[in-house]
Amino acid sequence: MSALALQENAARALAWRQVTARVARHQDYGAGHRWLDLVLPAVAPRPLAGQFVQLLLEAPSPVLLPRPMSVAAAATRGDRLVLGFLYAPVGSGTRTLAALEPGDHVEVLSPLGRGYPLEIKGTPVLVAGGRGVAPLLFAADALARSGRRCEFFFGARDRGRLVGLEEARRRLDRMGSRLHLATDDGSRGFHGTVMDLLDRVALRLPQPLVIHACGPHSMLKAVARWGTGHGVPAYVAMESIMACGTGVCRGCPLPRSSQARAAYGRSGDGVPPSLLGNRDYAMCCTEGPVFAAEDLDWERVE
Amino acid sequence: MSALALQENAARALAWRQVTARVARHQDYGAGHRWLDLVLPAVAPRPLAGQFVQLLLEAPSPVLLPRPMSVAAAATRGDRLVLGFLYAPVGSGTRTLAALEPGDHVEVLSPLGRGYPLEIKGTPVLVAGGRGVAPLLFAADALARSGRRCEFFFGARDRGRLVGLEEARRRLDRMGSRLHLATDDGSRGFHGTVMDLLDRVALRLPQPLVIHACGPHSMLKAVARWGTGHGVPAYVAMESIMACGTGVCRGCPLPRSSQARAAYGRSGDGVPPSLLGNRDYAMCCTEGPVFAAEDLDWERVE
Amino acid sequence: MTKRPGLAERSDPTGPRIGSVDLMVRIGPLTLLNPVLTASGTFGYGDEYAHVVDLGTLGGVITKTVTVKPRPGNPPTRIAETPAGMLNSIGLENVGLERFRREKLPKLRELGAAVVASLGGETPRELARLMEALGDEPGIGGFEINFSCPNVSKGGARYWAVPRRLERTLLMLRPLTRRALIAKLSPDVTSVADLAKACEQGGADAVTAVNTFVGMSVDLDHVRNRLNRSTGGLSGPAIKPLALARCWEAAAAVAIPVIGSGGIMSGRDALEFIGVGAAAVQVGTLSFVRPRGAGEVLDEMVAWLVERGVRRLDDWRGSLAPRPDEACAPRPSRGTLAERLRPRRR
Amino acid sequence: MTKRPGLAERSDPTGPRIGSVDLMVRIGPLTLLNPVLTASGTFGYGDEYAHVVDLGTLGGVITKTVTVKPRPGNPPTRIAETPAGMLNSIGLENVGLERFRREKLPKLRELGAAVVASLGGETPRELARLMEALGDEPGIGGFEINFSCPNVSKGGARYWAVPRRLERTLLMLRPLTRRALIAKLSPDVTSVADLAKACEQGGADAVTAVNTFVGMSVDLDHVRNRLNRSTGGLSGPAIKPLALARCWEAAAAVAIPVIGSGGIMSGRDALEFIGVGAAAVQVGTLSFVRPRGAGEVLDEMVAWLVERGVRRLDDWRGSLAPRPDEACAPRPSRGTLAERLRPRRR
Ligand SMILES: Cc1cc2nc3c(=O)[nH]c(=O)nc-3n(C[C@H](O)[C@H](O)[C@H](O)COP(=O)(O)OP(=O)(O)OC[C@H]3O[C@@H](n4cnc5c(N)ncnc54)[C@H](O)[C@@H]3O)c2cc1C
Ligand SMILES: Cc1cc2nc3c(=O)[nH]c(=O)nc-3n(C[C@H](O)[C@H](O)[C@H](O)COP(=O)(O)OP(=O)(O)OC[C@H]3O[C@@H](n4cnc5c(N)ncnc54)[C@H](O)[C@@H]3O)c2cc1C
Ligand SMILES: Cc1cc2nc3c(=O)[nH]c(=O)nc-3n(C[C@H](O)[C@H](O)[C@H](O)COP(=O)(O)O)c2cc1C
Ligand SMILES: Cc1cc2nc3c(=O)[nH]c(=O)nc-3n(C[C@H](O)[C@H](O)[C@H](O)COP(=O)(O)O)c2cc1C
Ligand code: FES
Ligand code: FES
Repeated sequence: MSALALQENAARALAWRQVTARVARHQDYGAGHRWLDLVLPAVAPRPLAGQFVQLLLEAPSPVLLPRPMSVAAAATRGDRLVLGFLYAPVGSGTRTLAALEPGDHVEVLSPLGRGYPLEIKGTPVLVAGGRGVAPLLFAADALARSGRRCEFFFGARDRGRLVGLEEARRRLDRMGSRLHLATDDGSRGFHGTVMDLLDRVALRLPQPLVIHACGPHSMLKAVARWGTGHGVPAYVAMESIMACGTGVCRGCPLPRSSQARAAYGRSGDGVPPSLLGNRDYAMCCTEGPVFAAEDLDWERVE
Repeated sequence: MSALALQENAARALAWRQVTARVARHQDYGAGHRWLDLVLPAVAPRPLAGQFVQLLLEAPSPVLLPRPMSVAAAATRGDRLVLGFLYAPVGSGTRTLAALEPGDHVEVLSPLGRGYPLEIKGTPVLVAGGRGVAPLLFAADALARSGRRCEFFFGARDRGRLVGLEEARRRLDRMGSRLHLATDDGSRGFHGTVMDLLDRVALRLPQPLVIHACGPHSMLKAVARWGTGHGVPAYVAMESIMACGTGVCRGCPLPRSSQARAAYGRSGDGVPPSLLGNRDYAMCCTEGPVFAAEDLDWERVE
Repeated sequence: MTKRPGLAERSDPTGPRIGSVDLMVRIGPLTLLNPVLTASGTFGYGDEYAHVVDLGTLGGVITKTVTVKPRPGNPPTRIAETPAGMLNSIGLENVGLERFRREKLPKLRELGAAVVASLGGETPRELARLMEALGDEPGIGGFEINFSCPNVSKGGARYWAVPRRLERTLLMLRPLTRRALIAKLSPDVTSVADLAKACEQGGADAVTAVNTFVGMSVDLDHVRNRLNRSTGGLSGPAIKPLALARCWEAAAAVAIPVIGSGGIMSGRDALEFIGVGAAAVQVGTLSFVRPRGAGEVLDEMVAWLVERGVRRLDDWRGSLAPRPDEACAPRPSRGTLAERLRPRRR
Repeated sequence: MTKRPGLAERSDPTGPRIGSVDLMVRIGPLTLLNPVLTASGTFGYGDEYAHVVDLGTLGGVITKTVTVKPRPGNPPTRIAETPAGMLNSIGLENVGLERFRREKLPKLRELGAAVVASLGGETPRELARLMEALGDEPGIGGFEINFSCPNVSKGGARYWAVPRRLERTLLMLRPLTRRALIAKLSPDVTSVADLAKACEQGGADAVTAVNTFVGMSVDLDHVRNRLNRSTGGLSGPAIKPLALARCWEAAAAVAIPVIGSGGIMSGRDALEFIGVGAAAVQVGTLSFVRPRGAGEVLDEMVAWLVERGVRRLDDWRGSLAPRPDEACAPRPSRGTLAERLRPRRR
């Protein structure tokens, strides 16, 4: 990791704030998903792709703990920040969220955790599964702003689950980035997993490659395996049940790989020691949610 | 109590049903109150004035227990019942209720408890405090249908708390019943409590009198005292924190007067024995909420 | 004693298709149609709900606790709502042995459901007196001894939280009835396992885990305690995780059946209790929220089992509970039904 | 040792006007600015929140429990949400004594808040070792001994639920420090009063009542336990009525201060604990929900007292708790502040 990145990580780790956000837009996004735009006072830094916020869904809500949510878009508007989120109302938290209407207020902690190290050199290969598409489109935007195109791989079980496909296509087209589609059942794009597809086309892409991925852990596991097998660095956005989201509860451990255990305490990685996990476990909320795939023990990741 | 009333009570006590109701109307009623109209399938009997329902405000609601609510109006529409309710959104239950919109559904147990014994002879003197006005207007309607007028006493702390005053005036006018107003601060009508006012005018009313009252317990206590002092029977609608509302939990006791303790087990009162309280305590939900004032120990009523 | 066919045939044609899930539960000499009972003190004596609930479809009805003398119960206020729960301080209001036998028992016999009579006493002697009077009465399928009422000043949960006292009392009661003898335990103890073992030693056919938890509620607006006594018993969803842990602990400690109770509000909740080792469950507070709740719990439970092709509830029972030698494993034990039902990848 | 003026002067001009409510709390030799502390394990080592919370306004910060050796904690999953509560099975993850002293202590000294170090051990010996190492360290105002962790296989809540063991251990620790010595108790015992008395006998300056309750959660969709171990500890609003009862019981049993903990989410909740006898309170789960929660609790508490013209928090303390001779009374005791504050008619 570059010295700059180290410093930035250190500064960012304790730069989050608790602010009151206003719902600006809340609408269907297709495939059972919803899109939420929140307007925040810009007292906290603008999030990087891969970072997340904690949504404090307060009483009288049936939900006690905040819900972590990846930032799917970020724009500055005057002294305000507009953050976008993509989610599916599947449980009590997201259903409570779905009831928010434009004009309603919600408290958020933002921005939390660490984003994708997009500064790393190489052809950015973005690998998205399902709703993982959103933070990666955000990453693609950031890359485009620094003049870099990406190879965008997007997969799902079937075409009905390619969340926001048209939006993705439009935006990637505009950036001059390429969209590679895969569905497990072949109903759209390549017939197979998104990793099967990457496997096919990887050699034709400008080398070296660097992977940034977001999706279900099972997919991220395949990404990690592929990266190791091909010597391609891979950065993956993990999830974990969280309580605090800020490093104090120690509730969100992910098992470190033996390599990361050996390196523990040496690299520092820019994260203030008190936010670091321990030799055995990294904390998803402060050291992640984006991890170098090689730093996790994928045998023990759920 | 008449033989007919006894039989009716017995039959009614176990005639309640659990039904799904639809919100037909839900609007402000002034003085911080809201009016709710629910449409029920008429598999359960039409409630009498003084009876109540249990509103099952279900998950995901922050409220566990059902909320008892007096029926403030009842009309038959084909094979449906339309029940009206008047309430103030003051706590978690009523605020959850306030969020219901026309078309929403809510489960109710209806009708519960025992209503006012309007069949009792004498000039009906209805004494209402605050939101107690609603069930008593419902009682006035019932009396009007059997060709009887009433003397309607309506009191509150100040004129801002005379909930739905104009509505009350209009309806009582139409029935040819008289409205007597009192406010503690004299901002409307008689300057004093509603019982002070009754005390003033009682002798001028056609004797004998029979009182039906609904309001805060402190007012009902004054009603009871006045009734005893003047030999006027008084029926009062009590409240109690409730769990079941149906007699099974034994959670809603009211202390019996020594007279009622002595009579316990003799009168029967038409309520099936399993729904009766015991010698010391009556159950508000099944023996009440309407009680003969002389049957309660007002020293121990909260 | 109630004997019923083991294969549930539900009369309600709109319910889930129960098909042929074997739901039968044996509690000593008592055979229950299915594992869903209504908890003591939350369903009256059964007849209060007979016009809205098809009692014949329930596994059984447990009566309000009966004591030798009638009890008026505690003064108001007896109920307080809390986050996801409720406190009660009823104080064992009941009609007493004589009226129970004279007025309630005849009606209980007509319910068409297995009936378990709940008995409470301030001393072992009082319980023995109740059992002498009722132990052979027809129409009672079993007795649940309430060793765990938090709301009485004598003979409450604390008095009975002594393993030896439980064992001796049960040894005294055992010869007085051939019906099922169930001991209902308090959760407010250092080791519910020790209490359960004592009950097993004393000859109980089952233990119920658990009664309500001692709690307190303050009304700050009126600057006073909410309940008539300092404390009450907490029930409802708030206690489910706690009750589940105690049920698992009890089930791991004894060979006799454990009946789970505490915060069961759905068929899924019931399946959780049975998954960690309960043989049957009780539905309490839910009946206040939905009088037909117990039946809905059963229907939802059966639908879940049918969907997964489970033909005997017994196969599911305990299959989620870690074995003692793997008490640290979140996974279902090897070879259990739960292991087979577990989705391959998350 | 932290000494502060007893009259709170809040820097935040938008908060309620604290005016001159005397909020000072004495825990043995330790004087707290006000009664609101952050609970162990829910506020890290203080510095994680220093950029969002004005730590100097808090009564104190209790660190994550420290053990002699570093502990990696339990494997995932460590957290499960439940109705109005959460289960945790962290397993005392901490950096261990050496790194605590080297890395954390210097930072703790800079927090500008009273610091209480939480210590955990599998044996009395281990606790003594910790106390020998830290007992005189400057910057630590007191020690809270975690006798109540539900999530470790050795030296957890169950091991310590023995009054004599507590007493002996505290007698051993007492000479090793002149700072405040606080014993944190488990609620999962038959009598928290007995444990509290043993702590008092052992020389503790205060007891904390209570830690989390043992609970369990099943993920039926994935057919497994949710947590890594069979059980975890339940915290949050769900346990408030239970914790309140135990806090009251402990406060009635001992003369030393009791620190209330369990489900405190607002100033009103804190006032309830103090009203039934707590000298101070801890805010745990709330910090996850609102990092500034502890400060908000304080502000709301003070606003309530100011509104009612209460000038000393001590007058409110215990004034809602029934005296032992009137344990059945829901009314505040005669002559207490609560009696005076009670609205005349309902
Ligand atoms: C860093 C991070 C970023 C996330 N970004 C998004 C996002 O962009 N969009 C989105 O829809 N969701 C996201 N999630 C997941 C989100 O926090 C919610 O958990 C999820 O949406 C379900 O919440 P719920 O309350 O509706 O469901 P619940 O009723 O709480 O649970 C439904 C199911 O989700 C599981 N679950 C609960 N919490 C989590 C969690 N934190 N992680 C994984 N599984 C969980 C439960 O075990 C259960 O099986 C993210 C989680 C993390 C940790
Ligand atoms: C027979 C009966 C008829 C009722 N009819 C009406 C009605 O027509 N309109 C109406 O607005 N309300 C009525 N109530 C009261 C109603 O059930 C609610 O308790 C009340 O509206 C407050 O509920 P909440 O959930 O909003 O408040 P909560 O948050 O539950 O509590 C707010 C305050 O109300 C008190 N409270 C809670 N439940 C009750 C109760 N059952 N009785 C008395 N106080 C209680 C609490 O102690 C607290 O002080 C009736 C109650 C009974 C027993
Ligand atoms: C209002 C009420 C009254 C109760 N009365 C009794 C009783 O008389 N005897 C008894 O053994 N348990 C009694 N209980 C405890 C219940 O039977 C049950 O064990 C407990 O409520 C936990 O289950 P739940 O969470 O499903 O309600 C009572 C519970 C409530 C809420
Ligand atoms: C995630 C988590 C970690 C905890 N870790 C500790 C700990 O290390 N030591 C300890 O004494 N208590 C620990 N506790 C208990 C809390 O300090 C507190 O006593 C308990 O959570 C009840 O309070 P609450 O309901 O306000 O959270 C922990 C609680 C939680 C939720
Ligand atoms: S969620 Fe609390 S440490 Fe990560
Ligand atoms: S509310 Fe249950 S008996 Fe009246």
